[in-house]
Amino acid sequence: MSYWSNSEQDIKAMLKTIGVKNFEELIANIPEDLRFKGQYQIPDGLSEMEAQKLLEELAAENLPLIPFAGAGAYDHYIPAIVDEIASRPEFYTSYTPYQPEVSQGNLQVMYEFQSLICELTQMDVTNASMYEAGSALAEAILLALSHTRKQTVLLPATLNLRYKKVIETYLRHMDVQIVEIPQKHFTLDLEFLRQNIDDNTACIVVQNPNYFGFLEDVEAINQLRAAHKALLIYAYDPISLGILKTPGEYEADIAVAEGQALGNPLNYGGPFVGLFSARETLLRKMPGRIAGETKDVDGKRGYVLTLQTREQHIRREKATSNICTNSGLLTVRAAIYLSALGKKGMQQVASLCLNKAHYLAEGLTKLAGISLAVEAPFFKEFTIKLPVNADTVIQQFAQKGVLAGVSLQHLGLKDHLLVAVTEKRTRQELDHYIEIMKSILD
Amino acid sequence: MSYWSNSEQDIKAMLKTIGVKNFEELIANIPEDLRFKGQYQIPDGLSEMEAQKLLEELAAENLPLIPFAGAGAYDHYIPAIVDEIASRPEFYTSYTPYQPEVSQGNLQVMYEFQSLICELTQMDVTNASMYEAGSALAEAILLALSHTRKQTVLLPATLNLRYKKVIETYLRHMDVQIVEIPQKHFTLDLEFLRQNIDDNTACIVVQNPNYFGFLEDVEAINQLRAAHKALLIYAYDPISLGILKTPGEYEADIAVAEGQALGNPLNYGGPFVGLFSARETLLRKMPGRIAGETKDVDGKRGYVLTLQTREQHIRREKATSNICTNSGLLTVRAAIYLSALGKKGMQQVASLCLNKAHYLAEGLTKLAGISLAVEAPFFKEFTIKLPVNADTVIQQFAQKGVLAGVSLQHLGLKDHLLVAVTEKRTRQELDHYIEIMKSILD
Amino acid sequence: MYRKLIFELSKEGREGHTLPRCDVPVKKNEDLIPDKYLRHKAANLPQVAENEVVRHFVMLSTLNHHVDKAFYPLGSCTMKYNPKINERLAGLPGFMNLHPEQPAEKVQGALRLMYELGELLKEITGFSAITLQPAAGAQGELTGLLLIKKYHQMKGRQRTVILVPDSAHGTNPASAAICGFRIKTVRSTEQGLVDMEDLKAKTDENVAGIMLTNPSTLGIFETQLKEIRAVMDEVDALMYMDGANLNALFGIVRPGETGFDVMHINLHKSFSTPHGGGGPGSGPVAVNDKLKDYLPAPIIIEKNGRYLLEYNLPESIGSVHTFYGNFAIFVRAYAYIRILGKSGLPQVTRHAIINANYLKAQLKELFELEYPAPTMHEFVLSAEKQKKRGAKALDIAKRLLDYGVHPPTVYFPLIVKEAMMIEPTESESKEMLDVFVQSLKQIDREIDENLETVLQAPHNTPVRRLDEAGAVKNLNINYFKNKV
Amino acid sequence: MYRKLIFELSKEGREGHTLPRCDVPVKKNEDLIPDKYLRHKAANLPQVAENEVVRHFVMLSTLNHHVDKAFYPLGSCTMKYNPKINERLAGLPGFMNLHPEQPAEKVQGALRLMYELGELLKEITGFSAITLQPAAGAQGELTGLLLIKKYHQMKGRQRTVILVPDSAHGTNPASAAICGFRIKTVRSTEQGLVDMEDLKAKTDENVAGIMLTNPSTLGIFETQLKEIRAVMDEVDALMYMDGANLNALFGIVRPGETGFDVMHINLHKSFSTPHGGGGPGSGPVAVNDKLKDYLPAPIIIEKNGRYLLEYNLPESIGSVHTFYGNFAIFVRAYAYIRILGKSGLPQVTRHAIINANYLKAQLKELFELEYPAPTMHEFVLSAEKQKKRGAKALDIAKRLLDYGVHPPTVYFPLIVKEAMMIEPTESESKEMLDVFVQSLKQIDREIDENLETVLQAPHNTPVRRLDEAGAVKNLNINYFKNKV
Repeated sequence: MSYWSNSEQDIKAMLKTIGVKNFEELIANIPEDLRFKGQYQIPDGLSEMEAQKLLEELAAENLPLIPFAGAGAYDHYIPAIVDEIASRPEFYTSYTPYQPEVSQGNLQVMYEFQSLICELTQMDVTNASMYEAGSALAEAILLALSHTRKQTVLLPATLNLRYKKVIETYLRHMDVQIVEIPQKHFTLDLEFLRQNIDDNTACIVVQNPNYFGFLEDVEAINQLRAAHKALLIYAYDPISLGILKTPGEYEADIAVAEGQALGNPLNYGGPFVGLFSARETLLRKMPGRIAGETKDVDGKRGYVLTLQTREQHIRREKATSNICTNSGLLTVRAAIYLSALGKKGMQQVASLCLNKAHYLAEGLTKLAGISLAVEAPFFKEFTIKLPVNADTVIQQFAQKGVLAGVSLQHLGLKDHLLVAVTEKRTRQELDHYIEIMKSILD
Repeated sequence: MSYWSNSEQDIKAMLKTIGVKNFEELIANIPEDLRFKGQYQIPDGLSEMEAQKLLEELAAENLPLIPFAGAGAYDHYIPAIVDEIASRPEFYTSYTPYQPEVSQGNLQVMYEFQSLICELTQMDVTNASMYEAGSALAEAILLALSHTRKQTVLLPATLNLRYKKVIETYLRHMDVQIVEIPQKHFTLDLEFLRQNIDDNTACIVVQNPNYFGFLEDVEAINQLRAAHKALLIYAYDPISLGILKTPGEYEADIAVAEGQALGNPLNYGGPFVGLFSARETLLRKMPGRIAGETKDVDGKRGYVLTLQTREQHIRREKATSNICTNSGLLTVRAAIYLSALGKKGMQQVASLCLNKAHYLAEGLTKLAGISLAVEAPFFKEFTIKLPVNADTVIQQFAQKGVLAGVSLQHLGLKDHLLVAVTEKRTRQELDHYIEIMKSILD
Repeated sequence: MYRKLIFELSKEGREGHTLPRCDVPVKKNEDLIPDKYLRHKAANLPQVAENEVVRHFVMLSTLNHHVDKAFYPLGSCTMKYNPKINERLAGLPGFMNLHPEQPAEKVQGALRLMYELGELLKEITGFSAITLQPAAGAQGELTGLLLIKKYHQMKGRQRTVILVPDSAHGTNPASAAICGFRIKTVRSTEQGLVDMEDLKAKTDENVAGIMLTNPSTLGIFETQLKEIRAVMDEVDALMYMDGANLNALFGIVRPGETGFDVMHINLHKSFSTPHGGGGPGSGPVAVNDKLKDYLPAPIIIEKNGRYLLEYNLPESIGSVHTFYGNFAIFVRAYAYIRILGKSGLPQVTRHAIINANYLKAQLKELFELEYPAPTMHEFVLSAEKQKKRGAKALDIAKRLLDYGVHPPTVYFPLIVKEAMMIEPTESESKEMLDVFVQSLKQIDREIDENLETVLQAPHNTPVRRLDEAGAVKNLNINYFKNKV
Repeated sequence: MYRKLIFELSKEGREGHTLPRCDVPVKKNEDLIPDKYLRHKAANLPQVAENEVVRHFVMLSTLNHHVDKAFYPLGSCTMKYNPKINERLAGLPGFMNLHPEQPAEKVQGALRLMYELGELLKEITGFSAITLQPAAGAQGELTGLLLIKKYHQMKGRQRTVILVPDSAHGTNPASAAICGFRIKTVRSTEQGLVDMEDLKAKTDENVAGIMLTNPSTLGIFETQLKEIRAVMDEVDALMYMDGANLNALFGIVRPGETGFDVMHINLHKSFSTPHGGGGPGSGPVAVNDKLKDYLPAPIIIEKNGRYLLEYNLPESIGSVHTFYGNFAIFVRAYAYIRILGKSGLPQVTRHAIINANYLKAQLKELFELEYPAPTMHEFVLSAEKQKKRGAKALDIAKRLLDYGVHPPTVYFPLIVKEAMMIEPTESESKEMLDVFVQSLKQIDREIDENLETVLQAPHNTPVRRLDEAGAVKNLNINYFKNKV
């Protein structure tokens, strides 16, 4: 298969126009000793049909299990209109709106996306997206450090460990002290926080619901951090905001989330989309693109990229961030998702997750030897303590086509399992889950 | 799920504008004894998510076998661009171009489709499609009867039996004599034809390659029918015209084909698309829509539905046919398919089918007890004689996920199997087919 | 603007798609097939790179009006919203990749879907048997008429006449003619109903049946069904219902209970399957017990939870489709019915009727309303007043294009002069209907204030008024023939 | 024309999507979660019917320029054709529905694809190890710089400076700054190459490495790589290649063999994955043996034909992505490489370079060509001559919009005044390039004949020149905040 347009006849004519005899003349300036002289050791090209067969075979080597795993990636239902619209080449083959006059579609969607996320979170401002939650949190911390000019970052042990690793990578080279706040009863240890927060604390990151699925006492945390003028970076689940108190209500300075749940497939972990919102006072230091409303010369409403003086193509090394290409297409999907579900739908989907998660938790904890890790409120995800090794349980579930959850072995909690339930899980699947667990324990 | 837009609040406002108290008032004129008083005995509505689950379960009750069956429906590869473009709502949610000024997309595609089929077949004119091959052949015969004002129709036993049944249904009520020309050595019995064709013969239908996959001696048939001024209705396989002599070259008066092979999925038999071409002299009596080129008031090139005086919305009972809605979207797909494959691709795909079919035939006929039904030339489909019952063979293949072919039991040929091979069948699949057959015979 | 034909993009040596290498030993065509059977000159199909093929057809697509763009109130066409989930479901490999000759035991899901769709349609229409075979409404008509013919033949008589009201769809008389019937036209009353006197006068022993569209193309419900039935019964003639407007009857009337013997259903109208720029549609035919034995073969039957294609129907009229009908359309219609369900379907009708009446209430003063009878899902206005002031229905239609909405069906039905047949469907919002009303009011003002603007319309479309007469006169329907 | 915000379509009580009924016993939210954790005022999200949501976003889509519409020669962005088959393949359920926490034995196909993609990219770039994690080119840069930092740290030294030529992408200095480096800018020569004297002058023991884009943003191949390497070797500094222009090197040069230690690759540029209106992209980073032990965790390893995610990398810099990178983009890039194969990739480069030179040959007289060195896949013109006659590069760009093509990147690179950076890519046909040339020639004539037309451009776009300063001044970036 070839994706160039011109035939060898065309090429001949073009070389003539250029005034060279052959292609080689055009690259004659490249020194011999820099040239690649061999042939790629890669297979011959394929026709589209052969490629399809090959990739279908690869896809068939994967077995999508019914996911009761979450931990940052959630199997929510994607309305058909999301795929239908986002698969239009008008969206997926366009690029950054450098020429706003022929990019009003993308720009208006960006503006609508920003507004939708602001309304969902009750935050002042939202950018046009980051890569995913992990690096978005890292960028949030960079912003907090830059804004506060302080050096300590508090990271709770109840934060998704994968996010934490990305944060550490981003901060490793900096003159910053990361203090880990341990968990106590699977929520952040408030007492430890009280003792360790001080005026040198730039920010604290709170994930709520936390990595274990449980709700943090954000108000208590808030009081502590307010006393020391530390910023609150609040990591949320966008689906949860259908019913849970918002980062805006918690007076977060920066709110970050993984937006995959809003109409985007699991895709084995990527592309995902980082949602990044902030208080208005942080706007000028916020990373990422922002669309704003304006007028054209005829007075017509239109949208442009705005506040670009924060960005690297103008500010170069003085830019607030190096982010450039982001997750544009996923924000289109999120905007459609939020528009379709709307006010009522977002409440409903959250309520469905809540009820189903509690139904499963109740069913499981009736089994001998299983208990909730802690008797704390949770939304759609929760941690259970098993009488057996969680990894073994996961393997046994996998044989039945079910992804039981995420093992907490990496935290030294071998017998703990993190379970997520979305609105897609039917009662039959929930009962089946309980049955499998029962049979394993028996 | 609901697909109406207005809320009950809107409805209230609208009823007020209309000037009625409630909906019931609007239908008060319908007599009580005509009213449906109960509730439908059908299930409650579903959310989109539930419907998807339901239909996925139904789809999972089907097992698509690797098809070596043809008999009018062929598993050719569909280039990705066909799906990509035809799934645009601009094509699939539009309708008959009654307002050409806002339908130039559909009209130009119709014109291009007609031209592509004309060029492929070497026929003069082509309409904008029929439902599928069976009813298209029936309409071709109606046209021949009307044009010649003669009463006899010759239908060979080598014509697809399903087409024949549709033709018989369309002609049943008419004062027409259908004469079946038997097959001899799995091609049309020329001697019988010679004895039965006469000046009262309106037309003869020749399918080539014929139902059994073998090539007819069209030139010989042609000489006979020319002597009696009978029209030649030629049923072809559009893929075969990459290498086979065309209906135009055979001087067919009407050429009809099943166009499914040109970029359309199998879809369990429908929607398919009838290709209908004719000599220019038959144009005014040709059924179906036709797009033609013209100019707008500014002299700009444009396309319109033309020769509409043939059609039922103008001619009512004097129309040449009652066909109205046809297979528009499938002609869009066919036009894209033919444009993408182009001159070279159509030759290649035909050549691939030819070679692969012969590879399989050769492999099979090496097995003890299997022979070609007749030693005649064939293209991508052929009939073999088995030492066992064909239905049994099909069942055993089905257990291995393979559709072995079509049994000819309905023609009284219990041990004959009709096998089709497209370019999609890999050598591995062909060898696997031979292996399965071998294991059955052993 | 770029506006080429695909043929004009063609250049020797360009490639739009690569076929796989041949993985079996390659022989020359002429070594496998005698030369006399071979084509010697390749079809001069386009040679265009994939990128350019895509751009060409994407560009063409943008020249179309479509439901996902704006209002499309073509009367009698039911241009309602086509749910996207149905496209996703029809594309499931378990449906899309099924060969029609697969053994029944490997297609149980497909057969079950067809069987259940039939049961649902029977329940909705009130008939006792159904065929899903017909590929479109017109083929449904043909099928229905063949059934009527068969009915009389089984009774040993030759009936030659079909009665058709003057408000009927054009396909009705055309279908009847193709079945070899003579057509007698029955007049409509001033109320848009069947003129019972005329009906009685034209009904005799030659009459095989009557074809009624209900609601009629005027959007008016035929209230005299019992009376018509009585007239037909006198000569044992049958009643055929053109179901193109079934959209208007969900939950209100079941045609099978109102005297009809047979009807066709347009899945692409009432059941929201997309219109595809002119097809594919699907036209199942439902019948009562009088006709059920004559239905086309095969039918789908259920035995102990297994589904089968039954071909052994000795009194069947035959087949009207090569296979089983437009299966992929069945999937969409089935999903639609299951999603709306028992109480959703009546809501469809309620919204469709209210939308039509809402438009009518605001437009009946502006235009003439020749038939003021209660409106169901659509209604017909006349632009006679406007014509007198200088702008015909056609001009108004063309001017509407400039306002970004598709015009109504014009000049149909034939019994209304300067007819504009408006069907908003249930999908449209009040705001969209208001835009339409405002546009028509604006155009009406333009007739007085700026007539030329109306007469020269459209102004903002990809092409402007096209010379249809010229298209016939200088016929060019094949690029290659024209170029020779 | 209709041009509303989704919020302006909202009306109380309308529904765009129905959620399933709850099939487990329903409790009130407050019975499951204490009230203090609950939201009391629902988000005021839009209430719009599905039909209207679809129309809204479909309409918005039509306002975009895109690759499937016409020429899109944005320099440095590589707006090449995005093969449709790749979209089909990335949508296979076996890829799309995989949870990232699935056990390795149930995702062997995904891991194999990632592993093989890595091997292919290593072969193409000539490096010995790779990470697929970075989500975009800029994150690739960050990753590469962290690797360089780690290299020096492992040698026990603190290097603080990164050298960046003045022709570099804006992300280069920004990425270096985020890693805590100071940036020193190296001048370009008149030939558009690195000024070796300046380089030597700025290279000292503080230098951690140099970031080079090759070919540079001028589309010029840096021929002095061996010489630069020698300078870097003197202080054991490393060489980073910004691979945004790898498109220009297939089959000609393998960066890993030319002195570079590390590079990033833009899958959405060189390997044709779609740009999605600004992402997602993907920026794998390839390295040589000096850096391989520091790559982010996890990496994919193969053991006896099974594939695993290896987290146990003691010297790794950590992770830069929550999971494993943009997997769905890998699927597309993998398909692209496999389809083009060994000899297709060099053809990509050949066509890209010829297309660029073909344009340059026809435009170099019309505009100024400040750097006349041989052009690879893109080149930079200056509209200085035109500016003197009254029309800036910006005006020319805006006027091009009226001709239906997207303008080049303007005002970049910064070292060319009135820069117009043109990258046609290999996908474009000779005819499309000719249209572009003719359009520019026409605009050039317009500058003399009808300057205002150019200065007031665009005229035919959905909106005309937008007030960007006003957007900053009257900041409105959130519909709800603005409305309050």
